[in-house]
Amino acid sequence: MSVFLTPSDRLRIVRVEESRVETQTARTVFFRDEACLNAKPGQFAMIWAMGADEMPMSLSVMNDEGRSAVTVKPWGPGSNLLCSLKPGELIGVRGPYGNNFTSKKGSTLLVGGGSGVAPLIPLSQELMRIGAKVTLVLAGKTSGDLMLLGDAERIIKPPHRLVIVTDDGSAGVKGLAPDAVRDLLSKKAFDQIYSCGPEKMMRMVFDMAEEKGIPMEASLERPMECAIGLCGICVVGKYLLCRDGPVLDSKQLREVSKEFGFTRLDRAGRVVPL
Amino acid sequence: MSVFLTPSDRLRIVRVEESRVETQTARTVFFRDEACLNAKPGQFAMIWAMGADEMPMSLSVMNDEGRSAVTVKPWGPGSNLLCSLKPGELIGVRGPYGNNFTSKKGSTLLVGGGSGVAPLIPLSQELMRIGAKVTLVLAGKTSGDLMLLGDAERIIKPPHRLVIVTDDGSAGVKGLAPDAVRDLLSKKAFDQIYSCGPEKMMRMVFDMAEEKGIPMEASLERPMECAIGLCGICVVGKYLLCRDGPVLDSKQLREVSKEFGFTRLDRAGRVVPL
Amino acid sequence: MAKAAPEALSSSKLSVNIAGLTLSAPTMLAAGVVGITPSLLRRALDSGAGAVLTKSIGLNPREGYRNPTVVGVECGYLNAIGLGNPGVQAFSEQLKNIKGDLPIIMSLFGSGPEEFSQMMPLLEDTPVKGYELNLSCPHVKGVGVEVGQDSEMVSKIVSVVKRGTKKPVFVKVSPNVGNVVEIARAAESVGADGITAINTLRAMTIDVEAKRPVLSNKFGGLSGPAIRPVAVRCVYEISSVVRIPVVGCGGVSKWSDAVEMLLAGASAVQVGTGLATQGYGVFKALNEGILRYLSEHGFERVEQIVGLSHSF
Amino acid sequence: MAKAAPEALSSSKLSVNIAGLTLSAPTMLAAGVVGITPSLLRRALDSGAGAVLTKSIGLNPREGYRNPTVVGVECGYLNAIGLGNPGVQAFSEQLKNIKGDLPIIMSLFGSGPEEFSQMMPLLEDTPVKGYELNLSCPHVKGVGVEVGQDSEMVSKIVSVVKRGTKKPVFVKVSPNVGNVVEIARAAESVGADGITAINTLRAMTIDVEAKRPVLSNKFGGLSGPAIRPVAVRCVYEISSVVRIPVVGCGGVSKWSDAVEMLLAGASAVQVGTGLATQGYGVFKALNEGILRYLSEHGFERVEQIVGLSHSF
Ligand SMILES: Cc1cc2nc3c(=O)[nH]c(=O)nc-3n(C[C@H](O)[C@H](O)[C@H](O)COP(=O)(O)OP(=O)(O)OC[C@H]3O[C@@H](n4cnc5c(N)ncnc54)[C@H](O)[C@@H]3O)c2cc1C
Ligand SMILES: Cc1cc2nc3c(=O)[nH]c(=O)nc-3n(C[C@H](O)[C@H](O)[C@H](O)COP(=O)(O)OP(=O)(O)OC[C@H]3O[C@@H](n4cnc5c(N)ncnc54)[C@H](O)[C@@H]3O)c2cc1C
Ligand SMILES: Cc1cc2nc3c(=O)[nH]c(=O)nc-3n(C[C@H](O)[C@H](O)[C@H](O)COP(=O)(O)O)c2cc1C
Ligand SMILES: Cc1cc2nc3c(=O)[nH]c(=O)nc-3n(C[C@H](O)[C@H](O)[C@H](O)COP(=O)(O)O)c2cc1C
Ligand code: FES
Ligand code: FES
Repeated sequence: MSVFLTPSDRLRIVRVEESRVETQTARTVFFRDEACLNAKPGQFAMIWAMGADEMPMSLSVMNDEGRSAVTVKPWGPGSNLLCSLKPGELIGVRGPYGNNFTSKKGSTLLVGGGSGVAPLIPLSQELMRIGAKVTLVLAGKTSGDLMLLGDAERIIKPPHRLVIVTDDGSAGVKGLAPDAVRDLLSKKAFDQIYSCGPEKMMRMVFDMAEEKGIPMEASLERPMECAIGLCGICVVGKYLLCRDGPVLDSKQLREVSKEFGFTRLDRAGRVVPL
Repeated sequence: MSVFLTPSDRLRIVRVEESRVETQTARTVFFRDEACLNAKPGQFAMIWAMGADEMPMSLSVMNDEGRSAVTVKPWGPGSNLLCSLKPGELIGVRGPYGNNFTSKKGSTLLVGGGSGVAPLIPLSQELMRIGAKVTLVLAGKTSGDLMLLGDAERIIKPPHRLVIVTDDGSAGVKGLAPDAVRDLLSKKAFDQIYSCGPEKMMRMVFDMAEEKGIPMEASLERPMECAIGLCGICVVGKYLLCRDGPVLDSKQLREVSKEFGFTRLDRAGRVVPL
Repeated sequence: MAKAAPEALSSSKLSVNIAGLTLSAPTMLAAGVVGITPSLLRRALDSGAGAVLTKSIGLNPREGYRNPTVVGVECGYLNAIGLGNPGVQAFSEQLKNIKGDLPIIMSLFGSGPEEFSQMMPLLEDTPVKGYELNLSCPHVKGVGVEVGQDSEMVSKIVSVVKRGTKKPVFVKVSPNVGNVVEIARAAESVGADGITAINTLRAMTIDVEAKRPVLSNKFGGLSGPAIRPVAVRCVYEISSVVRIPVVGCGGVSKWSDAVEMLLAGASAVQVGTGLATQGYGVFKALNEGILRYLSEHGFERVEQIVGLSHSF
Repeated sequence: MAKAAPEALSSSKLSVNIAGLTLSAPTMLAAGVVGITPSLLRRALDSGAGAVLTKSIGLNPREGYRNPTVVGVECGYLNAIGLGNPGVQAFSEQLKNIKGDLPIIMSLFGSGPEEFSQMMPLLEDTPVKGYELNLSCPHVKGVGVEVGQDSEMVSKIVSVVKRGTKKPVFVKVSPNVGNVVEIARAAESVGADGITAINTLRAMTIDVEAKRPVLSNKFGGLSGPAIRPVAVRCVYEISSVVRIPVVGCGGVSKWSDAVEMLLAGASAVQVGTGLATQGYGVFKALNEGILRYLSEHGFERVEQIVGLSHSF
């Protein structure tokens, strides 16, 4: 009889079931965790790479025959260790935490860059399930940097649309994601935009969305410590991304306009440029 | 969101709704407490008379239109205070605790002395409900010492039988409860005996029951502190009366034969005569 | 005379005066909990907190420990954030942007009298209403309870801080000491204006599957409902002997927890972990609950129940 | 060679040697919890406990406090039983009736070296296997933690007791001290054979409807899951510096709690409050759970996991 104040806060230690190669360095790490099975697109888990770090990671798979997954791009010690784990090795999981994208019918543009495509895969699936029309922009530096491409290609079939964008044109359209978005917006009417990825990219997309008057939801990233609304390090404006976010809507993005795309707190609580 | 290990252990402060006169000094104290409504005959609550003491008290009423009650005979500071409380004054309640009489069909003899009649009233009701035949011996020193007499008279109607016994014959049969029991046992076959009251009385009844081979259950009293099986003060043999009891069956009574009717621990843990 | 609106009435019932500060309600945001930017401090005030404490700020910027820094345990959380903070200069700059006259109390930590005396001049123009000295953090070397367990050291630090400011100074004490009352008395004797009791309890959890301590710092501080009985005891003991106000902190998340603290002798309560379990709405819920309790029990003002349990 | 029966196998996996005592399992009944008669001690042994502690016994008989002596709080209980006990003479008489060679450890309390030195001769023929000194009860004046928070006093008491017996002597320490490691080290330095960590935390609860402290003694000791992170921390810290075995106590009710303690550095665990929530079956459940854990993680004996978490 364990008594946790919030059951999802109980740390679970689970085995890596599979580590799927996404790019040369990035991996999608599969594991089994009851609580993550029912997470919603946009929610994240705190993943503990033992001995290195614990990090927020969007769930890229909620329930694939009982398995969940996160898609990890190595940056520092934590994500590096996570990407190097072999099946059978242990990770810690708590959560799922945070809010989720609100899925609505209509003509929908999803814009994902780098590992930011992670929550957009399950979101695409849900949107298609409820009858929305999906256009997913999947961006990366080169063809080798595109994450979750296999999943995207498998699930996004006409009339839905998958738009690949690379900086160098080694796959799909050549250019940056915002360029592709500008092009799409000029040709077609969209009812809503969802985005996750580098914040500067999302800011550019948001500015276009504002110009066109299209509602947008963006999943932001900030350093996180507690993930339960205590430490404050994940602040954007008056919002705590771990609880009020990670997904902010147009109204909120307008409120935090001075920070969105520009600044964050570092782990000492100093305001630093993004 | 309060997290108690065992919900019944949460202390509840409730108002005295009524203090019914039983004898010149004894009272039946009514109160409203959710958890006590579902107690079973034989179970007790810990009743806190604030500023004086907290005492185990058998529930004499479980659910009389949402009210429960204990029937209290004044002995020391705690029970004295309890008997003096006016409607509207506060008491503390935790529990219900302990096991209960196992009610079975058949010809049943119940023997209650003093405040020990308390659990036998709801037990009689339950026995009659399940189709047992009830003979209740209600004993006291004088007619003025009979407790819960009104309740007994109200519920025990032919073919069931109420036998009043007083030491001085001021009401019912003259004599001690065991005398009346001997008489009843000689005239009639009983399938089971239940008893609560002074332990020496119960011991005498038990010895007769053993002779006749009639299974018996007796509710014993010991000092109690924790009521949850921690302090050990309520020990009889290897049993903790607060958890394994207060009701012991014939097999258990045989096991504790050297103590039953003879000794107990005092609050210093010394073995003292009853 | 015109009748006051019900809201005004209620707020006057709830308002308390502590060490010269008048607060609209006896509920505060605890130190170190979300209070890292002006926007988050203001949000707590807008949500009903009578005052807000900042993160604990030190002389120099400091990164906290690596994650995991927080882990759930039964009836509470362990944290070892590690006093990450931007340093007194950068933080004061941030605070200067604050508009309006807000009841913000700044939490400070340091390694001893010297460090505190270096900090005080840097704080002069900061628009805060008082200071709380964190002499009680249980998991950072050389500061917190490591200086706060020695009553002589506490006297020296409080003296230095009092010399450096006219604003009220609270001392936040730790239960991880032999005698918390002695520490509180030492603080009072050199002019502390109030005592906050308590900070977290030094604690640890080891995961049996991982076979290792979970927190990267191994040791952390236990907070939440688990520690409330310890906090209530400290508040009761301290308020029995000091004359300055005591602020209760530890495991307050429901209105009855707050009332328990007030009855124990606290003039106000702080909420930390309650923010994780109840969200920012915790302040409103506590204030309303306290108000309801006052009416139901025939009291006019919060102050009437402060320390009431001592009469038994 | 004949194969051992599975049961024998398992018990040898679980058996531990602590301060010269060989126990069939690393789970013990904690001091003061039901161990007031030989019959109750034996029942705990019959239920699977590897050893049992008695009530804490003093020189003279003593009634405990008036009720309420126990009250539930979130994730735990407060108790102020008040060290009620029949005194060393009467209790020793009772113990002499015990048949068989049972792993019973007697818990003793006293006001200082003199009282302990008076008690020791009275214990000579008692069939107990060792002693545990309760220098940590948080709610009785003049004994327990009031003597156990001073490391010099602890040394004196342990010295006196060691002179009075050849049996192993454990010292039970309190978390209500500035530095628990120092106390443990003081005990070890004068020959203590083991440390038990921890006793309850000094605490209090006030009922908001009654407006008064619930325990008749006002202050009591907090036990149960709420204090486990504090206990684990103490076990870890103490076992990092002493060479004698540490017995973990505080909030153990599930097998994983016991394993957490073992990984933290405890050679065995004690169960108090777990008896209230799980009944006497707690010992069997813990033993089976530990055994399962050992097999699943490829260990042969309990001793292999003692202190394992220190390698990180
Ligand atoms: C809600 C949320 C969801 C997230 N989901 C994912 C996800 O699905 N997949 C994923 O790989 N990561 C995700 N992240 C980011 C992740 O939590 C870590 O920040 C990242 O893995 C780096 O952690 P680390 O400990 O390895 O590196 P750190 O030691 O924290 O950082 C190492 C260095 O890399 C830099 N760095 C770290 N992350 C980034 C970045 N995103 N862009 C540019 N520089 C960076 C840091 O500034 C630092 O200089 C998410 C973050 C949040 C808040
Ligand atoms: C399971 C259980 C159920 C109980 N149910 C009831 C009940 O329904 N009604 C009820 O009135 N009491 C009941 N009791 C007894 C009750 O708990 C108290 O013991 C009694 O009320 C005395 O408490 P006190 O604090 O007033 O007196 P104390 O201060 O504890 O005792 C004062 C003096 O009275 C003596 N004394 C106390 N009780 C008795 C007794 N029964 N017979 C002889 N001497 C006694 C004591 O030895 C002492 O000398 C029950 C006890 C148990 C264990
Ligand atoms: C995540 C977190 C960070 C904290 N940081 C600080 C701090 O910087 N300074 C401080 O004095 N107390 C700090 N504390 C302690 C709290 O202010 C409070 O004393 C403690 O958590 C007990 O209250 P609670 O049970 O309401 O959380 C922190 C607590 C938590 C949970
Ligand atoms: C009702 C009760 C009585 C106790 N009596 C004693 C005692 O006499 N001597 C002692 O050393 N510890 C005593 N303790 C403390 C326990 O032995 C144990 O150290 C503490 O309860 C923490 O363990 P737990 O969480 O498993 O209960 C008592 C605890 C309880 C709950
Ligand atoms: S990560 Fe701590 S408040 Fe969001
Ligand atoms: S009353 Fe404490 S064990 Fe029964």
